[in-house]
Amino acid sequence: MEAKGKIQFVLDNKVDELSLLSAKVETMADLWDFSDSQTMNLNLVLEEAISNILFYAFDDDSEQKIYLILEYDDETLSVEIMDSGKPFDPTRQGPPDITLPAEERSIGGLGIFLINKLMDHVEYCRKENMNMLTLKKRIK
Amino acid sequence: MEAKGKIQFVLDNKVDELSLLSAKVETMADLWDFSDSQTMNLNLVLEEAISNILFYAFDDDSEQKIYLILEYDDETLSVEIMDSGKPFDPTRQGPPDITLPAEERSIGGLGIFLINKLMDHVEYCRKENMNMLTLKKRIK
Amino acid sequence: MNISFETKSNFTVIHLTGRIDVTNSNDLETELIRLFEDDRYNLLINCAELNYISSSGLRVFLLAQKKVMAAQGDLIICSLQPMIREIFDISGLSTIFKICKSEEEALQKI
Amino acid sequence: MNISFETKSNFTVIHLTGRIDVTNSNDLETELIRLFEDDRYNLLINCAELNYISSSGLRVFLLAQKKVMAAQGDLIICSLQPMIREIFDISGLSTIFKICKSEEEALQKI
Ligand SMILES: Nc1ncnc2c1ncn2[C@@H]1O[C@H](COP(=O)(O)OP(=O)(O)O)[C@@H](O)[C@H]1O
Ligand SMILES: Nc1ncnc2c1ncn2[C@@H]1O[C@H](COP(=O)(O)OP(=O)(O)O)[C@@H](O)[C@H]1O
Repeated sequence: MEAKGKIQFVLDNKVDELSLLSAKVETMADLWDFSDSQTMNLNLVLEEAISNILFYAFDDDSEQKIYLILEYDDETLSVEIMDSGKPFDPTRQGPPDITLPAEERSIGGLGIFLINKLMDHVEYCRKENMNMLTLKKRIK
Repeated sequence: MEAKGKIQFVLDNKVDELSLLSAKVETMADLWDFSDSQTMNLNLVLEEAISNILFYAFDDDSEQKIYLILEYDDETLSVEIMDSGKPFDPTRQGPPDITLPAEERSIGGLGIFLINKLMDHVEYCRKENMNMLTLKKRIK
Repeated sequence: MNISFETKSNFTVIHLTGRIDVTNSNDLETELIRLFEDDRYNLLINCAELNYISSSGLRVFLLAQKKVMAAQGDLIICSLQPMIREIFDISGLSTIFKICKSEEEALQKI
Repeated sequence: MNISFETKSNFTVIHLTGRIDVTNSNDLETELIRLFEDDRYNLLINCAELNYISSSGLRVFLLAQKKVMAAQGDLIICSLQPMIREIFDISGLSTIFKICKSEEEALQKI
């Protein structure tokens, strides 16, 4: 049996939503027969992208919605994340220097780097006052 | 968090596929926060409809594909089942007489009846040499 | 599905666990027919652990009821989960079978 | 995530179980800082049961490494699952940490 499809999530801008989401994503990954490693990487990428929105996109602590679409079709996983926070283009973020010795390495700044490394394709656009991040990965 | 979406399955015309499918359907129902009873009813309806295709739609034992789409959106569950078997319109099947005493009741013929009872809307059409059955149910 | 048997008074208590669907309803039918061949027509089917049934399972229950009635035995179904009970109700089977809330209630009625 | 401690030779062995993500990496940081306040700078982190880590977890590991180095202690990570090891590799952390295949191997090296 072969399964493909598309799921839309609407999340509140609260950190707790990430735990709920990771369980739902495992469910989807199971349906699509992803390996444990593929599932972890998907959850990791989603956590990095969405936690950045939670931490940096909004200046006040107003209630906001984050829109997420997961789609698996033709052996390609597509992720779309939309938020109405301040404009931010992660594809313009320079990579951290991961060759530095421990003493000199910054302890942050790995999130966007990992997204880029784990996905095949990362695209950003600003559309109707929304940040729209599209990620793609060939699976299998 | 709110989840909605659409999943397409392609099944072979083998009874074993029903066991695989029921696990995948439970996964989806979990994602959509269906109750145990809603989940069982969905699996029951799918089993009835698909086993009828397996048993009656094809005269030879050739390999065939059955297409299934599950969609949950706006509190409505939609199911679409397509097969290339002989034309058969289940909406024209009269209901069994469920008031008969045990001695006189036929032991079969409950499948289509249960589909009709458990879903809000059942529609059939024949399209491009395919049987297309559409089922809808308001959930929540 | 798992099927286990137990004898209480002159009844065979049958515990059904899991799912009865089109892939395994034949196994249940085979087990019941084995009981009938043994002349055991007093059956109490405990469904506390049964969490799925489709028309193929209902078909076997109905078949058993017919055989039991023909042999003047007794068939009682107990401990149906509400969602399974709903399927029995919809199918008009709740009036055909003797249905009890619990195994205790069923054993008292015998 | 579950964190448990054990003392072996002059090392504190830390067993991490489950997930380290942005919702709980602070808890791990708190526990490690507690060890440092106790002057325990020889740490062996056993990750056999760790099945998820994100950058927030890596951040805590890196912070621990810095503190351990400053205090001339020793930090060893062992038993990484392959998928977690991959994240360490990608992040350039495999060259920063002492990583051992198993707890036995790590304890021999001490
Ligand atoms: N949605 C966003 N809006 C504004 N700034 C952002 C956003 N996402 C990331 N940033 C900035 O990019 C930096 C790097 O992000 P990241 O690679 O995820 O690492 P970290 O979150 O650990 O700093 C952040 O520190 C933040 O300054
Ligand atoms: N896809 C199909 N093609 C042809 N005939 C069918 C199909 N589905 C059902 N039927 C006919 O309709 C009858 C009633 O089906 P159903 O209500 O599911 O009960 P049962 O399968 O127990 O007979 C079947 O016995 C069969 O003759």
